[in-house]
Amino acid sequence: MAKPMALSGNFAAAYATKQINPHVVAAYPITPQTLMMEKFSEYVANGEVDTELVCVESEHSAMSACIGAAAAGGRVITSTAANGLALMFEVVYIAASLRLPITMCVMNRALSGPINIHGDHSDSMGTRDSGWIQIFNENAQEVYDTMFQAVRIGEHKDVMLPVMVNFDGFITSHKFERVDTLDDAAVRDYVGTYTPEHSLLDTEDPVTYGPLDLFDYYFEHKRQQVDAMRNALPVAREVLTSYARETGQNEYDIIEAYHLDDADVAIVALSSTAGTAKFVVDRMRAEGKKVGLLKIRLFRPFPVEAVREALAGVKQVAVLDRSDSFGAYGGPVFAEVRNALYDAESRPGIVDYIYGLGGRDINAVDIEGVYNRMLSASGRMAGDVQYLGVRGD
Amino acid sequence: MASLKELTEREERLTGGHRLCAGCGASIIVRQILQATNYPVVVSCATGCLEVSTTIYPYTAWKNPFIHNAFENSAVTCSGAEAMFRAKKRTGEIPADKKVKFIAFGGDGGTYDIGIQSLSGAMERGHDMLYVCYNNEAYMNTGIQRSSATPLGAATTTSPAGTVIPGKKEYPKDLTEVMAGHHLPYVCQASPGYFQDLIKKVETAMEIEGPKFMNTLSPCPRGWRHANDAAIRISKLAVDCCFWPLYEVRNDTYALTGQSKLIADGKKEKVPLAEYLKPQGRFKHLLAPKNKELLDSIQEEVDRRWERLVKLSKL
Amino acid sequence: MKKTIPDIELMERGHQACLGCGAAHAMRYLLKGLGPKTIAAIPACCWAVIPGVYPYSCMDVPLQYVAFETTGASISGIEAALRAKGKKEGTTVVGWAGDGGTLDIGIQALSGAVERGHDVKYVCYDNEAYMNTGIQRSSATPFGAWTTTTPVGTTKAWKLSPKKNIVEIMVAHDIPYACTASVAYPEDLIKKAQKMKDITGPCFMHIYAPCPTGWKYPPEKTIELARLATDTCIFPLYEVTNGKYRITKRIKDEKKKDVLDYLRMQGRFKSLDEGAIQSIRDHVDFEWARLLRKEECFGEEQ
Amino acid sequence: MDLIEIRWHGRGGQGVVTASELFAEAAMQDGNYIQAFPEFGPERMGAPIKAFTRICPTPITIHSQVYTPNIVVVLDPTLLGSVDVTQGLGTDGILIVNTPKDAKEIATMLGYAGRLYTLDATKIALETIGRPVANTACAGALVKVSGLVSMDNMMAATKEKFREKLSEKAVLANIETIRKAYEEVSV
Amino acid sequence: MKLVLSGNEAAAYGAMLARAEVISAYPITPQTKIVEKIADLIADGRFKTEFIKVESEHSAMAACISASLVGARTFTATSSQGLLLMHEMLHWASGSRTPVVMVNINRAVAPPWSVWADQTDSIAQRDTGWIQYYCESCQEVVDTIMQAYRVCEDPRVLLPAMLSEDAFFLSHTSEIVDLPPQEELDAFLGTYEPDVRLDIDNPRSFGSLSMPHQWYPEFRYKIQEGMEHAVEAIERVDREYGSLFGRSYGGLLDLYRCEDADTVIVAAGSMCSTIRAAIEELRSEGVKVGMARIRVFRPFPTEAFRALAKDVRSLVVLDRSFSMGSEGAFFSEVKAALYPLSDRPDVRGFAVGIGGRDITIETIRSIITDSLRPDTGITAQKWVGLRRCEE
Amino acid sequence: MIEIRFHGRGGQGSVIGAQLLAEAAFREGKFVQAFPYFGVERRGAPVSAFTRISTTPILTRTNIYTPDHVVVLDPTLVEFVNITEGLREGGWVIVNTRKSPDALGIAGHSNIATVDATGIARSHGLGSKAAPIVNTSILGAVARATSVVGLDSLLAAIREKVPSRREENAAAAKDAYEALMTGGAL
Amino acid sequence: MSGKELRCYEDLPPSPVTHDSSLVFKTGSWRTMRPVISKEKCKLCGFCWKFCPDVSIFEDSEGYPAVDYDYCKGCGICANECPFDAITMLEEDAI
Amino acid sequence: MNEKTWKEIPIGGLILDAGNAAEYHTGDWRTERPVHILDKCKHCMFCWICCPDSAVIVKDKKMVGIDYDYCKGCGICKDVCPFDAIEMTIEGTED
Repeated sequence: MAKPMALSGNFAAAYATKQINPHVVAAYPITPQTLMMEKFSEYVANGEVDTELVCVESEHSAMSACIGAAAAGGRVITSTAANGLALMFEVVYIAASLRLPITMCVMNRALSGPINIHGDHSDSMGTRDSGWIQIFNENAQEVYDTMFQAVRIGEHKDVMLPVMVNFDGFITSHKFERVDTLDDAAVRDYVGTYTPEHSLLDTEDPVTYGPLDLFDYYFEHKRQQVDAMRNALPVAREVLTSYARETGQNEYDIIEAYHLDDADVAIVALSSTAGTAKFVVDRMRAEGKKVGLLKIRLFRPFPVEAVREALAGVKQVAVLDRSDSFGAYGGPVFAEVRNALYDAESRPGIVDYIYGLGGRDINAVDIEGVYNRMLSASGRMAGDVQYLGVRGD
Repeated sequence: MASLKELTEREERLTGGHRLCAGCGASIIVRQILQATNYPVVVSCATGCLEVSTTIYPYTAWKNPFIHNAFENSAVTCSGAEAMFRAKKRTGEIPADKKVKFIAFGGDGGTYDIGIQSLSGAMERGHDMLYVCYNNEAYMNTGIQRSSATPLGAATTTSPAGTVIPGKKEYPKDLTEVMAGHHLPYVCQASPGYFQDLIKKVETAMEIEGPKFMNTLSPCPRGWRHANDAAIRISKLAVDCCFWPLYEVRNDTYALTGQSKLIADGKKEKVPLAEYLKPQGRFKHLLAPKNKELLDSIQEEVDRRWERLVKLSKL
Repeated sequence: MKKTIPDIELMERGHQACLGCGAAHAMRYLLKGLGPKTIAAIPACCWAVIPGVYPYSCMDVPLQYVAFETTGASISGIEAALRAKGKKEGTTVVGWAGDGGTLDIGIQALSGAVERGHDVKYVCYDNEAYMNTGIQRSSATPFGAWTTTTPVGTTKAWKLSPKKNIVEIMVAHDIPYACTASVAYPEDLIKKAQKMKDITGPCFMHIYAPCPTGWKYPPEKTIELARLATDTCIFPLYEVTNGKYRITKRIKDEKKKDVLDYLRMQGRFKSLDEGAIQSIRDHVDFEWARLLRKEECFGEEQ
Repeated sequence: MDLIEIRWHGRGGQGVVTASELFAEAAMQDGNYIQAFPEFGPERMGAPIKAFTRICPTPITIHSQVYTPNIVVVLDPTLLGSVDVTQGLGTDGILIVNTPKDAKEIATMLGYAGRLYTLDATKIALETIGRPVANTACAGALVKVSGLVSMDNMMAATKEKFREKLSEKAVLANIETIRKAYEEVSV
Repeated sequence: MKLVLSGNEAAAYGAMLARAEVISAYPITPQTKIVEKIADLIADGRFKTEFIKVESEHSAMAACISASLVGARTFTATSSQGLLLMHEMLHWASGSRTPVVMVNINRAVAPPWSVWADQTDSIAQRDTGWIQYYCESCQEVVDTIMQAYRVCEDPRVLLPAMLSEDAFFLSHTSEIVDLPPQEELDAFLGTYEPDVRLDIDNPRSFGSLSMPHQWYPEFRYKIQEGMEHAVEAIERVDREYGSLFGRSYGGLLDLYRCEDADTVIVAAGSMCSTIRAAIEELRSEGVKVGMARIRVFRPFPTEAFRALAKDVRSLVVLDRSFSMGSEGAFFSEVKAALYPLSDRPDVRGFAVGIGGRDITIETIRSIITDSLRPDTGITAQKWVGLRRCEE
Repeated sequence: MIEIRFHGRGGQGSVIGAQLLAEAAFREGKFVQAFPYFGVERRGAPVSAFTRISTTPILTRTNIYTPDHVVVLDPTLVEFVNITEGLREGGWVIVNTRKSPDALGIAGHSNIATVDATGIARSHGLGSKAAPIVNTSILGAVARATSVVGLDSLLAAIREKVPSRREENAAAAKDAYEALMTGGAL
Repeated sequence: MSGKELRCYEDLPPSPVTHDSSLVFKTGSWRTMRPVISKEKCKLCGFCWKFCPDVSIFEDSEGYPAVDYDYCKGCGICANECPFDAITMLEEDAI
Repeated sequence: MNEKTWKEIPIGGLILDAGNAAEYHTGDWRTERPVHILDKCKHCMFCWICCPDSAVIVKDKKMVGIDYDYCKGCGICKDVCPFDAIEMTIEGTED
């Protein structure tokens, strides 16, 4: 069934979008997202999809058009990066609150200024409160598979939330890799059809979207949203873990524990960096060092229980954060991981390494250095938040 | 054109029970437009008086599908729904012969200022929709702040008529002209006071495929400081003094309509601008003797724009 | 050597523009016209990259890189601050943006800035698509053009909607001065820039700036192609001063070239069929006739 | 075979990235895992750029840039003066350069002691394709020199990759280029 | 001089007293009174400033950044959707190192549309590199604007700051505000004279492209460094202001009756006043409770929390915001900060007052009662005051 | 601490009324708060506003649920709005109406006072005939009935803070102070 | 515009402000075709100077146009626009 | 208001009952009351097309009265009536 293709992250996303055949795609170009939209435009121009492609005049309008289209009751996909995501920030919240299961690829890129076009996570992390489900992907294969999973998770009746499919700008978006693909029919079966309960196009039974909410109901609407997010966790787990069974593709889960069972020290990382870390773990394990890796795929909702279990036996943890929350105490992943373990029975030492901002390369040597520092520390490591690979430290 | 009596037989699509001010021009405009349309409609609306007062959870005054997204994106939200309509026709989920009209509403703030980009983009992309600006010439929802539609000399809370500065210092943006610069199939300007003309324009627009833009003057008793019952009176005066001419542009060809055409043809008297300003508190200071020069220069600008328009209609 | 344009160079060598980049010409000429007492703001576009990466710049005038959609607002801020500081006198504030940053994502900030009447100059260099991100269609892309988001394909889905007429939109804003200019006519461009410098209030210039990479023609043809655009009346050169129209490069009927000459030079139009070409021809003729009539109607008093 | 890393040098517009992808795709036909990616920069047409290929029989998880390539391919001879093409390349590595000059001369010029191969790829391309695009010729030479992929798979990958973009004639011309380069590269 | 001012009017007076040279703002409920009051002050000739009435919030911030780069002291104000619309520009302001000061009226984020107090709008900006103050009273708004300019314009800090006031509970509540004499404030604040600026005599480019191997990470790190300096600067400036004008606010973390407290409530914004009243009641009943008011959320008062945590049994964290899929930001960050302590207090989290739902003394009492129940192990955040079916 | 609730219609000046009362108390050295119940209702819709006055600093910032006094700016509201909701025992209800307190039919334990603020406002030319602005007039009645502020400080606050027609407003307040009608209690 | 060398983050100003000229970028390295000017044919019309997008034509000591090969990218506009065919484009590698 | 809990209301803030604002009566905003004088009425429908509150009742193309549940008393109907068929009176009995 699976056919290997050489696809970049962008092309994998475009190809998956083609196979999903959504009703509407509305997007605006931004580096490093453009290739996905260009590829998809070709599918449209060649009549390979039924999609209405809306080339809007800004990212703000891209998400706004997606909201209009999704409210009109169909499947909608878009993509953006960095300042584009920042520009649509306001409407990103609206999409989640209107409970519209839009799927959006974010080719993670640093935010200005100074202007920079390379990969870091500050764009998506900035929207972590917005009510979107966020999945971070290691490579093009994951991007491809996650597109289908995202549709299933977002459209689940207990969830009804938009999903952000994150992957690293350039590192994943522009890198060609082998991707095992499904055939079109298999995708069609897997994602099924989307028939929402209400639609703006239903002129027989008219609905009002987005009214003014006074303080007598706003709180309740937010509480519903929280509940949907809570539901999203088991739903996502179910969708991810059953994916291999249903499609014959790889196994997935909301987190990935790599050699953690007997690890003394572990790194927590997202996206492509987790791949490089696996490479290092393999090498160090061959030298008999008890090192492990926790890759977090689902960042929103944050898998508190899973993270706590995965790190239960570890003595020292280093979190790798590819974004900073200026003036905060460490990066967002760090805060979440510490928070998850605050009340845990056994609490490992946890330190934070902010790295790779603006796409500064992180290589095997850097990661091995982090492991070695953890291994050589006697007891808890000193210094909570450090900067990895910045010149001058 | 359908007669008023015929229109009364259609179902009211905006119910009473909305919470706009007594005597508000916006709801008159919305009613006139919806009554003039015999198709099912889907409405999107920008944040503003109209949206806030007609859809207060859990109540809605709209009997047609309605979406409010944000302040700056009524046009593009509507275009998204329209794209979905086309997509679903293509996949067969919606019958190919089904007719639905898409109408986007926005106030002047949400159209002239913060929403102009979304509007410009949606019109340029050629979506089959009608955009209607109900222009009450300031941010009335937040409490009468100046917008780029506010006329020169008008007092607002951010362009107060003070001892040194007599109200807003800039002429209003001519958005109808800006939209005409987009080469759309149909652009027009209307006034609820001349409702026959307005209804006719809506009927025309509904039969044209592609992007349409309509600019309507929407009196606001609170912001303009006029009597509650004066909306219609004043919106007629605006046309009579040529401050708000009635005209349409079809495929780049200009034509004056209704009352304005009669004035251009010399069949009706053009009244002085002061007649229009008098009933409105926001212009009170302009009529003081010390501001005579300013008033004259505004009259000149109104005349200049009017004459230009007359020329364009003969181009 | 004969020099028909000013000697001063405010754009340094070593910039990162593509070979034969029309936008590089445009900047060079504009700065010659505006002179050294100029502060520029540039949003995301090719020109955010062309000056060079940190800490280097090819610009000999102060420059602020601004967000994609904010050029109009940013120059408003610069101008207001200069006034607050008593330094506005004699200084020109210019916003410099591509077509995407002007006609699409930046049109709102531009519209707001000119409506408020700031003393700012706004220059759009138009290469008719998003070239910085790699040739995606913008609302300045003309009917019939291939771009990566209107990739023709088997369904002939070249760009179907017409080009937004930004100059007319600016004229509708009733600004003191709006004009078109082309890199093929640097003397005309520079004269217009000098005129803008001397006018108080918002001015707009629309520069035709061919892009060899995006339009698919050899880099040495940039000037030739730009000249042809004017000679075919596809991009007429004119200015509107306080509502008065004046054509600055008059094309006599007998000298007017066929649009086909222009289209054939560029790979982006190679798929067009006869019907599409004719409709472009008709549109160009219609617009040109309209412009002539506007000049007649709203021109300088004879 | 372990992880192989290849670096490609060329100029914007010369098809450097395409070459890196093409070679990777050919290697994938053998069941390998691959990566192909450009050096991500804003450089414009004509500016010197780099691209990379990784090939491995097992899944590749590393996502950093390439620092110590096994193989370097130089598509444009005019780069030799301005770019350090042998950076990170060990003496056990392979260097392929498109130039009419012979290998010794280049070796002396670069001071490189490892295996070095030259071919006049531009000339081959002019003969077969009619335009001076050296990317497929260089990829053809790499097939021979590296032994990493079979010629059959290279042909198949070329057909697949260019099928949509080029006319059938142009695809065949590229295949011919690869074959010729394969034969002409002096090993 | 004492006046009765609403929180909005206080912000307008603050901008005037700080002699902001360029103001660029767009109206949004419930901030409008700020821009209106500023327009009044200008029309009356009392406030000499360039006021740009932009066409969107996004443009408001863009204009402030540019004006600041020219060397002007800049001010703006917004709320909720407006703050969200300018999100991109918030990053831009800190990246450009422009000391813009902004008043944000904390209002709930749509949809559903709501105009009442909720801190989600500013909490969502916590990664943008802005110093964040949360004000409790109209007086504090004026005083904090003065302090914020001093802190932001400190060459070692050079970052923008936002001051948040809760919608209506502060923005529309009129109370007595003491305005210090202008001359004394001028002496305290000085003028803003940045070393480098957009200047035709010294042409430079601001904010050009920076590649990964070049300088981008270093610039980002410098923002963080600026934040670290801000911790000291905020404390110092607050103390200095106190010694000059008799009012100071505890720097980053404002402690109230914490000396012998077993339980300390952690909160921010206008609810803190009500909490003070509740503490008075509870203390009179013998319950040893205190409050740590997060006056500054960015930079986060990590050290102050660790010092506080040594002596208390439990912290009760109240969030008027929520990070969907996680929990309140205050709750998370307090726990993260205290994580390395060997003897950590019990930390309980409560979401309160979302969308302006009123927080009364009874609300606070019920939370304290709830948190005094015996430890039930891991504690998830609870939502207070929510209408629910029988659960 | 004294808490006062104002009921009126959008456009009648209830919010400014609450502020003026606070201003007046401020002039007497009290601590004050004034704030509206902020809805989105337009002109003509029922609205409310609040004032807190205290001799010690005011800590709480909640809405007011149990007012000490209630002020009603529009007589027709008595029908539609539960104006005595939460009113503390012994508190005053001051209504703008021509009717006598006993004719209003407000049940319960409160003290009722009435004044024809509309008539007084009209007589001083405040607002338009259709929409007279009655806030300053009724404040005179509030001062008289509740004694939360003295007439002099009220007049001072009005003279300083009312946007226009300051003397007329002050005179209206004074007239209302004189013309107050009270029920059995006072 | 003279900056010290940047080594670490401490060397940076807080705001990303350029302090050096783009002249460090010798874009002549991009060139594959080289313009060569023939003084015999040149009539000093100045078109090549006027139309050079890279500001790489200068006046030599005799008043003739000359190419600054440090920066000329070899686009060929000068040759295309020269009315007198005084500029020819030669292959860089063949020189 | 019948206050529902978060489990009972539709998600996303949707209102499913189109036009249910009719349940909300704005008639209590009215201080002036329009009165329809049938004798003078010529059923021109001007009042109907100009009413901002959809409060003019029309049956079989005849104007039959005002819907006081919604009428806010703005007076536009009186203003536009060419036949003086509507009069405004002060609301309430005391006047």
